[in-house]
Amino acid sequence: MSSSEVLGGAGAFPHLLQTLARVRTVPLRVYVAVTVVGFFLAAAIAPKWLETHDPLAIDLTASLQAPSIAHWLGTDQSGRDLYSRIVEGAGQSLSIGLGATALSLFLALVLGVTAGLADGAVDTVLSRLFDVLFALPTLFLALLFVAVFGTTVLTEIIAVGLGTAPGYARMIRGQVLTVKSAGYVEAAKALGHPYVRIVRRHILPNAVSPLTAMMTLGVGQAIIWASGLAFLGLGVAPPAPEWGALLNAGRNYVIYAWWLEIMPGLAVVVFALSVTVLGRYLGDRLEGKS
Amino acid sequence: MLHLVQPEAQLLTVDSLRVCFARNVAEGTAVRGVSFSLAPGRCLAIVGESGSGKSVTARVLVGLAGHRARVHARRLNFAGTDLTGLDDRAWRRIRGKDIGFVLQDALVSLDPLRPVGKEIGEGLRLHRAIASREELERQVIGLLKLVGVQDAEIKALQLPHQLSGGQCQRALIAAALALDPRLLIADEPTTALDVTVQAQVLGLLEETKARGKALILISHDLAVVSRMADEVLVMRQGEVIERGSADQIFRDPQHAYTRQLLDAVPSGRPRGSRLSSSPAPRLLRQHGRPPEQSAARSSQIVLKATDLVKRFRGPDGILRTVVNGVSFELRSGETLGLVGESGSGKSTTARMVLALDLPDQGAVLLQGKAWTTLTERQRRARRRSISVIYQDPLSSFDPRWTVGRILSDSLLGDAETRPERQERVAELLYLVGLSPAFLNRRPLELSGGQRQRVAIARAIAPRPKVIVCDEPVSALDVSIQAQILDLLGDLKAQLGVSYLFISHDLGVVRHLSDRVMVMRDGRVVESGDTEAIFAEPQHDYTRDLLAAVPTLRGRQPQAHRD
Amino acid sequence: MSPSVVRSLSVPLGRPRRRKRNAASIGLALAVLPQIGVMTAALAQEGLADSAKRGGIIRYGHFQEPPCLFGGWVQQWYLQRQYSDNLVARTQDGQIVPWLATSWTISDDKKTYTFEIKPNVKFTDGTPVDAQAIADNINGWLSESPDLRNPTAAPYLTDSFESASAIAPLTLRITLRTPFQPLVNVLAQSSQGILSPTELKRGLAANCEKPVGSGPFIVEKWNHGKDVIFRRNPDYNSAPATAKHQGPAYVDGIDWKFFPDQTVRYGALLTGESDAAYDIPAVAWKDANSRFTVLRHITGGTPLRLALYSARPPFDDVLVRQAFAYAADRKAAIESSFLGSLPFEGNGALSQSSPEYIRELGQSYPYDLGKANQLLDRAGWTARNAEGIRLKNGKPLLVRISYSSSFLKPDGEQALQVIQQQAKVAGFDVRLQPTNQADFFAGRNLGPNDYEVALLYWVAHGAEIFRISWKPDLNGQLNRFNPSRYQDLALWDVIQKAEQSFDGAERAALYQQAERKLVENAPAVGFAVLDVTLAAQPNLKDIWLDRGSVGEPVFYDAYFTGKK
Amino acid sequence: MQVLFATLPPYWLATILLVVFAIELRIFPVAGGDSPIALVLPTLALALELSGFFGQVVISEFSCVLEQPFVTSARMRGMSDLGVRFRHVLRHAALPGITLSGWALGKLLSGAVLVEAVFARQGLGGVLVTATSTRDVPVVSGVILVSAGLFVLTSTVVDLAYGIVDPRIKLT
Repeated sequence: MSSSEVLGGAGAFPHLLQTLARVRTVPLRVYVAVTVVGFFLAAAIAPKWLETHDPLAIDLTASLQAPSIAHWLGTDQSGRDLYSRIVEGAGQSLSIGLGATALSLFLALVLGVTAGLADGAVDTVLSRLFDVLFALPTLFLALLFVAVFGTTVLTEIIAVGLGTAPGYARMIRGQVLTVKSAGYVEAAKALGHPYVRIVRRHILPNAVSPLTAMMTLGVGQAIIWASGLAFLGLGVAPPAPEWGALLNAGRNYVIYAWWLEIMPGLAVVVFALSVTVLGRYLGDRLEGKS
Repeated sequence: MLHLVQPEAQLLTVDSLRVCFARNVAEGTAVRGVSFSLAPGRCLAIVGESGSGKSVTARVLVGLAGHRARVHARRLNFAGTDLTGLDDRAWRRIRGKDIGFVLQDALVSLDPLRPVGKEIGEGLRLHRAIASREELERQVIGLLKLVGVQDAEIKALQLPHQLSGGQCQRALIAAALALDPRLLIADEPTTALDVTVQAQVLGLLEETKARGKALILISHDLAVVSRMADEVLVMRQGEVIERGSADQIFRDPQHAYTRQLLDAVPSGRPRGSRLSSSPAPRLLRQHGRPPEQSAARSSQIVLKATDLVKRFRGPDGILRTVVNGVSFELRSGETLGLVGESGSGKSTTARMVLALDLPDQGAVLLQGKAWTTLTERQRRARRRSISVIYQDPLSSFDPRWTVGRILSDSLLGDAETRPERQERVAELLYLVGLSPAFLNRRPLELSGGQRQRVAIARAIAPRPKVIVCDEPVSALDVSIQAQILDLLGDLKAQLGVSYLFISHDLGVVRHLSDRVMVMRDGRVVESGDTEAIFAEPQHDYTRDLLAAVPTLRGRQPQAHRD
Repeated sequence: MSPSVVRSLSVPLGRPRRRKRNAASIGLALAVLPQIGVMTAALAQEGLADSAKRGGIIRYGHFQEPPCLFGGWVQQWYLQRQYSDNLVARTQDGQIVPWLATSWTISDDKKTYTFEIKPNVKFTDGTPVDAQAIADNINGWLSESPDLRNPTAAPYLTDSFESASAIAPLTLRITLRTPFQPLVNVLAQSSQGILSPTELKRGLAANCEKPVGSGPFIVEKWNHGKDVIFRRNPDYNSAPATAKHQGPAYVDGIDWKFFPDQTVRYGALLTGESDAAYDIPAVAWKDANSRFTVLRHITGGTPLRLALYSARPPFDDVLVRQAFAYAADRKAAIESSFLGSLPFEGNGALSQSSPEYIRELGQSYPYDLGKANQLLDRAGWTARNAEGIRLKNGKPLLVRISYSSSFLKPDGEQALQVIQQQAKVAGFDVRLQPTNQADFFAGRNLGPNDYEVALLYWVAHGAEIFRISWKPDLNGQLNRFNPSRYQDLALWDVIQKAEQSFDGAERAALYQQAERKLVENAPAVGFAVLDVTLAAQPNLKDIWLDRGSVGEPVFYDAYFTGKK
Repeated sequence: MQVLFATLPPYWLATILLVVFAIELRIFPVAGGDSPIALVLPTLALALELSGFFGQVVISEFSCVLEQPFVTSARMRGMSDLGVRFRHVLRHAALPGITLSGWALGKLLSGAVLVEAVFARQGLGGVLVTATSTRDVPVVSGVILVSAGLFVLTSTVVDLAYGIVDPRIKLT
């Protein structure tokens, strides 16, 4: 490095180059993921634009048709168009995914940060609690909740949120502990900054920023969990074409009408895959690894 | 040198070596036309700063420049073998057997999960140089003994983290020497080592050379090179800008850059003289306060530590006394150097001075008032009068924050309004020699020197009386180190702050300090005026330390001629 | 008592009978004799054939696993049929024929039944099957003891039963307070299988786990969550008159596996892992008929029906009930959802296999949107909200359908969704409330304010089911088995008259009068018939479905052909 | 690929495996009872998803470790690429995977609930579902105890395994 560079004379140009380079290196899979996620988000917000048929309209003459030009992904027993049903179901599935993840992260944040910041007894009690809850199968809390409070989109969200929270809480606690001992926190302390300010400006943002990526990963997982509940017959009431419900219904026809099981499953997988790819990419970018 | 070698007996010939990394030809050409040759028993030093292409050059010689690297050379010949056309299998036969390679930073260059002995024996096993397990063991222990490791039988079974840095580095060299290669390449073999250990490792390499091995030594540290090299290659941005015999290079450098590098080495240079070619001290425009005092030392004591003791419980549950009865005073405008090897308790002392750790016994008074005995809440308001510069500035910056935000954050309670803050931040950048363009950069986008400048700007922002500098330059290239040391000197002169300056590098400490305190095993073994100590060390340990410091040829280590 | 939603009952012959019942029963006893004669005569030949039929274990894939191996739920009947014998059996055409009782007489006042018990029959624990053992069973069913009380027999017989006693070692007497003609039907249901009184003393828990009867198979082991292993009873000598042979069963046993997932259940049959499977999925119906031996029985009693909560709005108004019936093309919904494998049943009162069934009522309330709208207008549900849901006094026309996903096959759930969609056009806001098995038994979504429609069925032989479904809440006693909450004392009068009539024609006429009234008032709307289907590998012969109750598969006569 | 595996809902996969391998190809039994071969499909259904997660973690760690100086060091001793991967890198890359095992247990049990349902097997998962839906408190507490016990057991095994793979960690 030359001394002129130190003085910042050439500062602006390499920076621009860097930015350009970054834009150029966005991998193809990220574009694909963005497209998929965009499609499903659009489906969740305005399903009517994307549907080719009324997702609830029954056409008893078109029962159990294999995928065709008229029905892209085939029809179910009542002749309902599967593609339109998957599109229609995106709303519920995505709100369950997003809602559950948001709830789960919120709970995890409150508890995890409390445990991470608190020393001694509070931390010990909380982290033991996380351990115990963590030891339980993820579905367990969800099952218990749904069993007691019934199955609506809301209870489903809460159930999955509760089920996945302990894991996140553990991670957040660890993250807070890491950040707490980071050099910049000590630097701020050495500058005489009040503790609250350090927590607010340094610890929280840095402990939480890796969660952005986790959040996107979590959405896919939450949808999978929710569809798992539906699979056990604890999903949202029919005729809602929530993906899990579609999967659950399709299972019964899988030998003779494979598309009823494969297609909603693919929707779940493709969506979860896309958010995961996106989440990892964003996570890497946020950590400056790109 | 004892070995007179005919030119045709060259072991290694490199002619017009070019290496570029496929991704980006413009930026990625790491080596541009390097040529040299080397005979057995000779040592070639490749000198240059980070990114100058010296490591890539060395790695080409073992065929490990990286899978993206494209290597071109007019000639690349080792012991009669043309290295350019080798396939991986052929390379593997050469690596380790004919060419040994010692990487820098031994602690991470040894597999942390495997016993040291296994690592050393690996080369023997790979090249099927031993017949039995017993023989392997015997050879490994022999090698460890060869490199001067005590208790070789035990050490061979230990893991790298159980060994000291010096022992690891020796083990690594032992691994490289295992098959008695004709060429040994050592890439920064002594970086991160304490001076005494460094001296031992260099001694080991010298012995190797004396056994008739050819040696390529790669270093940014001219003092190290000065001791070992027969020939020197100075590289900068992938090009050889100067080459010649060591004597010629050190006594009569031709290229300005070589001179600059030489000048940057503080050891043996007059205290307070400029080390870098950076601009002369600029006048403060307005740092809120005109420089009341010149650099003159006053008698006012700003910091007083009395009988500090700190104990830590180790992972094994044993309580260790890390700092044991350290007392000192720091006067206004004075620089107190704190020297010692790793583990001597320097940093813990610094943390107690900063009240980041509290002493188990003793106390620190700041500006004559209680400091370590206060509660953190009481201390908070007064923290602004003492600040710190770390060795690793990167980790001390919130990675998400821009330079501008980092600096304005450090002004908390000082500059209240936004324009005020902006003005102060701009001024701070100016003071540390950074352009306003850096305001929007994030720490990761800065070079090491730039980061350290930002760290200094942050440290001076609250207008402290005392700045604790904990190894502020030890991670920097020598010329950047020179710039930072100059900057620290300039700031002291202009702001009238006092430094508690901690370093393991005696040259650096000597260059900057008014007084020096030598620590060992948590105790101060010697303290006094810098020149007195360096001229006439009283304690054996200080003498050992000084003796271990490598010095540039042509400069007298002890004397001051200017 | 476990809430038993599903029952069945055997029914006397639909055809008018002669008044002299005792003569008829003697005739029946005689009618059996030639069969026995033939058997005795051809013993040597049969013996040869028998040895060829011997051996093998039937791997049978069943649907659900009950919490106890006997009890009120049909799932329990299926199991009990394998290890216990009843007092009487019922033929396909509805005649009551001997089983443990070789003959019986009925007193002139129709209040005393005297049964002669087959000699030399033993429970598989060695206890003799005598009149006392049977009397103990019957008295237990109607006692208050939670260990012995029979949740199927009790609601039928509580009002009429007085006592059961052994008047001779092999002569049993049942005394009634009031005549109750369907008694023998009730006795023919598998849930009234006779269990060893010795073992009954062990208490309910032990009996649930390993009940002991005198049947053709012995419960060897119940691997919870997996299967029940039945072993052949080598000393079996009490087959009913409906059986194809006498003596022990041909096969060595049954591995009765529980495969709740229909893909697995049918898949295991497809791959030959099972020899027989219960409940063929609708999608596989055609395929099954071409590959396997398919058996089917349409159960009597109520069909699978929508019980409309008639004690509060909106279904307290008969017009709204009728409108709901007209509002959806239930027939098309059933036929498409079940892909033609299951017939539609428009008669909400009685299943088509019941002798008293009135065929023309099966097509009542055809899809007629105009009529539905007209009726709703007349009932005052004239306003509509933005979604097209009708309003009355500002309240939407909300219809919540409670059902258990474990009683309704997935195909049925599809059909409900069709109804939901179609009824919306008429202005009904139909919501589905699926409930899991355990919750449903616990009464979840079945409270007074939890539903407008409950989807239920109750298996019986015929119209005697009316007593259970439509008995009004008398003397402050709530009839828990009347999910319609429909209270009609006049109807109850007719039902009771029918029960006490031993004149077949008269009784049928009375029951049919009640049936018409029920269909007209629509407290329950028909949905689908309930069927029992079973597919067996071609090499497994002679499984039959018992007509004594719910169509339990009878493996007693079954045997493998070819190598097993 | 690992990402794909990680996003496969285990029950869905189970259904597909069941239809393809058991019903169509008849390689494995549909239900199969107690024979070990009957465990292949359910195990696969559960394992694929987990393998996805482990794969992701291990591979990212693998590529991370490949950059480490000690790997270069080993190469410079003449070790082959494959040798380096097996002798040095694999061990390091396995560490985060081992750490994850505890977490995987919870996931595994959840997945088991669903996969058991598909393959008509009775296991802890099925017990759990029944117990929660019937609110059978003793069984629920039992299941909690069992999973906690399993967790403790796994943690211990993980610690032991960690200690073997990484001798730097000494059990105290």
